[in-house]
Amino acid sequence: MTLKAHRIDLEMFEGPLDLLLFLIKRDELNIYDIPIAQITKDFLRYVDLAKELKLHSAGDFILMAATLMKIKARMLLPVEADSDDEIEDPRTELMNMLLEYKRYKEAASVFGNIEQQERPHYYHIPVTWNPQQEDQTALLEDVKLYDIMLTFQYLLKNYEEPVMHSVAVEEVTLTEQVDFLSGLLQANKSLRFSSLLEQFESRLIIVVTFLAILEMLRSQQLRVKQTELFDDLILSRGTEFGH
Amino acid sequence: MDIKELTQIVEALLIASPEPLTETRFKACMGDDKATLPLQDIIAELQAEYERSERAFLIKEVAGGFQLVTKAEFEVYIKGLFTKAGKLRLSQAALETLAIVSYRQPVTRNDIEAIRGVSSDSSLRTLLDRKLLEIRGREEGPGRALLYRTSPEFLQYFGLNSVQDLPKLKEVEDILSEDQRELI
Amino acid sequence: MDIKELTQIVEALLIASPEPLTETRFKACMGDDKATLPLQDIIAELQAEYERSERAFLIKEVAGGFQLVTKAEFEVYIKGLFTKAGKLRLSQAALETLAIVSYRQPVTRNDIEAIRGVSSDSSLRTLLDRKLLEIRGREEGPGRALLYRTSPEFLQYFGLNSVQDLPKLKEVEDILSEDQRELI
Repeated sequence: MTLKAHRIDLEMFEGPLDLLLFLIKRDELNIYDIPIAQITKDFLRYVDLAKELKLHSAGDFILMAATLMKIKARMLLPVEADSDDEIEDPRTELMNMLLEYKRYKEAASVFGNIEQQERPHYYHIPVTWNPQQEDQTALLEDVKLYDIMLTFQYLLKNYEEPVMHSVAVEEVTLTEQVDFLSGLLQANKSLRFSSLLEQFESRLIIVVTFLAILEMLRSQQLRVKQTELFDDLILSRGTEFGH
Repeated sequence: MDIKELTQIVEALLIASPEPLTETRFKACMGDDKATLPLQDIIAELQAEYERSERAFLIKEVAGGFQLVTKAEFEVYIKGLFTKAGKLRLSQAALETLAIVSYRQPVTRNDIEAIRGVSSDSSLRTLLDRKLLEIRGREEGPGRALLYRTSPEFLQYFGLNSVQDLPKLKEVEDILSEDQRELI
Repeated sequence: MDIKELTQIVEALLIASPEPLTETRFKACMGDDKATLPLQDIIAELQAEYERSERAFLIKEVAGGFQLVTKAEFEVYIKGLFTKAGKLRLSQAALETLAIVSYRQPVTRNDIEAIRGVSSDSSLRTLLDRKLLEIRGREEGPGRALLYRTSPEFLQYFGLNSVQDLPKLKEVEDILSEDQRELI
C-alpha cells in the first residue's frame, strides 16, 4: 500500500475503534477472540501515519496503540494453573468497547438513511410568527442555552473596559415617574398602560415609567391586571398606595 | 361547529404555527369554542382534502404534533430558496454522536467519548449549532458535568413523533450475524 | 410546463420559504426550467384556487414578494398559539442582554450597556415582559440602581436547577475551542 492510499483510508475512520473494526472485518477476525499480536502490528502502522498526518484525533489513536500493547504484554504472562481465581481475558474490556461502539456506528448509519429520506421535505415555517412582534429586528428562531453561552462569549471578546466615572444623562428619573404615576392614580381609579404610553415620545421615558410601575408593584403601591399575555395592562391603586 | 369550520380553523393554525400543532395547543386555541372532534380526526379530513385537490404539501405528524411539509418532488425547486446547496448532511462523526445521545440521554461529553473512543467536541458543536442537541442541566455527583439531550428539532429533522419512535438499537449478535452474511 | 404544474411549484415555494417569495427568487428556483408565466399570473391563479376551495389562508403581497397569511377571521384562534411560550424567540439585542444578565447577575442596566455598548432599555423591557428576567433589589451606594437577575421561569425553561448550573466559561471554551470546525 502506498502512503497515499493509507492517507485516504485513515481519514475514513472516525477513530481508533472504527479502525479496529475495519481491520477485524477486513481480515475476517473473530471479535470474541481477537489475535492481539496481529491486530496490534497492523494498527501501529496506521498510527505512525496518524502522527505524520497530524490527524486531529492522533492522540486517541496513540492511546489505543498503548492499550493494545498493554493487552499484548498481559497475554504473554503465564497463567498460573493452580489459581482459583477466574482469570479475566485481558481483551475483554476492549472487546466490549468494540461491540458497544459497533452498535452505535450501526445506528448512525440508520440515522443517515432516515436523514436522506427526510431531506426532500421542507417544513412550513410562517414568515411572520407573531403579529404583536415588539421589535423591528428579526427574531432568533429558537433560543437555547447554547446560544446564551455563545453570545456571552462573543460579547466578552468585544468588551472593552469601561471608562470610569462616565455619567449617564437621564431625561427623567425613576422617582419622578413614581410621583407622576401616584398623581395619576390619585385622580383616576384605574389607568390603561397603553394610554400612558401614548403620552410619551421617548423610549427612555417609557422604560423608566415601566420600571416605576414595577417598583410600585413591588412596594404594593399599585396593582396590575392583565387578562392575557400581550393584552393591555390595567393599573390601579395598591394596598400601600399613598404610604 | 361543523367539520368544515373545524378543518378551516386547524388549517389556519397549521399555517400560522411556527412549531408542530399539538392537541393541547389546539384545545388552548379553541378556548370556549370546544372542538367536537379530536385534532387527529380533523387532520385526517384535511389531509384527505389536500390529496384530492393535489396540494403541493401534506400534513406530517412530527415531534408530538402536526406540521405542514412540502412533498418530496418539489425539493429540486425549493433548494433554490436557500443559499447553501439544499440541506447540509451530517457527517459520520456527527451521526454517531447523535445516535449515542439519542439512545442514552441524558449523557455527558465523557460518556460519548468513552463509546466513540475519540474526542467529540467538534461533532457536539456542530450538533449544538444545528440545534439538534441541547444542553440540559448537569450530572449529579462530584464532576457535575453538563448533560446533553436531543432537542425537539432533532425529532423534526428525522421526521419522528417522539424519541420512542427511534429505530430500535440492534443487538450486537444481530449486527455480527449480518456481517457474517455479508461475507458469504 | 403547464399552469397546473407551475401553481404547484409556487405553492411548495410559498410553504417552504422563510421570507416573502419574490419574482427574482422564483426565477432562481426554477433554474433551467424557465417558467412560461410571470410569478404574478401564477399567484393570481393560485389565489383564485384558494378562494374557490375556501382555504383558511390567502396570498398576500408584501415587501415586493408573496407570502401565505391566514384570513383575518381566524385571528381569534391563532392568538392562542402565542399565549404561552413554546419555543423561545428573542431578538439578537434581547439575547445579548439575557446572556449578560445570566452570567453577571445581579447587574444594573449600566453594567449591561457598558458591555453591549448600546442602550438596552427595550431588550430589558422585553425580557421582563417574557418573565425571563426580574428586578430584585437595588445596588448599594449612591446611584441605588435597580438590579436585574434571571427569573425562576428562566431556569425552568433551560432545565437548570440553579444559576450555578449554567455552563461555566471554562466549559464554554472547551466546546468552542475547536478551531478545526467540522465540515458537514
